[in-house]
Amino acid sequence: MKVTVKLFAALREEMGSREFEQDLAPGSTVQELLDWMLEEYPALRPYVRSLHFALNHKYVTRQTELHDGDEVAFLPPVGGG
Amino acid sequence: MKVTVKLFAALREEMGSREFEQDLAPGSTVQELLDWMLEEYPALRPYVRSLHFALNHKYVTRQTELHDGDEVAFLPPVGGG
Amino acid sequence: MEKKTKLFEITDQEISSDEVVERLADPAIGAVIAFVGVVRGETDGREVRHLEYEAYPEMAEGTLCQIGAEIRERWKTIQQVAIVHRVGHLDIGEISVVIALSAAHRLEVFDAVHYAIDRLKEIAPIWKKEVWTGGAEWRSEA
Amino acid sequence: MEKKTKLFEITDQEISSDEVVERLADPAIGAVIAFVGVVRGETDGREVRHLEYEAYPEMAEGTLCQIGAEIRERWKTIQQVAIVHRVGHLDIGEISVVIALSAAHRLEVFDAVHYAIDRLKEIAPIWKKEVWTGGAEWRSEA
Repeated sequence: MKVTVKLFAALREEMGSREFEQDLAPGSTVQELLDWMLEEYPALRPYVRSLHFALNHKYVTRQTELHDGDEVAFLPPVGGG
Repeated sequence: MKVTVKLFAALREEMGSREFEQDLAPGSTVQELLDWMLEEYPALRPYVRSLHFALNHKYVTRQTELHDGDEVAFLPPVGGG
Repeated sequence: MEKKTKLFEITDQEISSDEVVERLADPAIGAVIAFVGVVRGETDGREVRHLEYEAYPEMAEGTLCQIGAEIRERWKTIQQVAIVHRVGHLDIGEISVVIALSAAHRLEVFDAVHYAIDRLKEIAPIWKKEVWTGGAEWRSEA
Repeated sequence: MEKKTKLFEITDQEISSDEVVERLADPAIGAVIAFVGVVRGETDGREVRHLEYEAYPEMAEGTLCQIGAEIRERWKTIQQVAIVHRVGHLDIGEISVVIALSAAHRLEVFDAVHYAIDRLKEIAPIWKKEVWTGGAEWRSEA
């Protein structure tokens, strides 16, 4: 299955991309997506602890299961206002 | 001595005037001015208990002594905002 | 248009909250809170047609300035205070008062603006007359 | 100009507090409180040249709407809530966010707007980058 991963702020700059598509095994969770990305992109490591995650525009936990076509966002600490 | 008396809101409407000049004995207080006006204008009576007073644009008590040329304001309960 | 710089003003002109906020302009400010009083169409279940505000302007601007001084005395982090109150005929939905406060950070601005409104209603020589179909009444919070 | 009616919006255009307050329009309202965030020229003693705000707009508008729902759930007297946040390049003194609340009376609007700002900073997917001479940094309150 395929999911779209969205990146923002410092993370977007670090990765040099706002968005990419990712192939995953069916039943993968947010945590598994993250683990896969950490192997591929070690530069992500310093951000991991402070990340939050959104699935199709709602906050979710790392244990949430993904489905084909999902939009997953990796959200560094927010700071609006 | 002469003072200027200013009236506002319900009191201005009741008295039909925004302002008038009043002759007073030297050393008169706000209370004495008020007493004099009550005799002259009984319509004032219902307002007396709730009035506040300003002398030359500052709140003062009824015991405050007046001087020639002073501007005395009779202030019904305020309600800005 | 002439740039307004008065922080405390009684005016018979329309008020804009943007314009009052601009009066606080200061490159160091970070948080501005603006309380905007809007004329209500209903009080105690009675349909209000319009309001008439009256002030003792020579005194009221000084009173508003005093409220500003009290706030800056009490909350040291408040940088600027502006209070602009309109008088005359006001229709429903029009702005009667704008109170704007600035601070480097947002802590305390809430307490300070609350205090400003309470003091305004308590000591500013400003009166409000509600006009409804068939009658009118001067209102106070006392 | 097209009338804006969105109560929760992420925009790359200039924000006006008057315009956001107008979005609340309702003849029964009496008190509106508007919190206006203004870009500061200085943080921690460092001179900021400008800010860059970034959002996840498809999510952020829903988050702002959720904050509005939380407020109306918690404070029953709050009638309307509008939150408009700007993104993109913002110069010193420009407005980054306007939070406007209306209620028939002014009680509770202070607590409610305070809550709105805290929640905005806590959950809205919006990021702020401070750019100063020779550097830049993404800032959060966490």
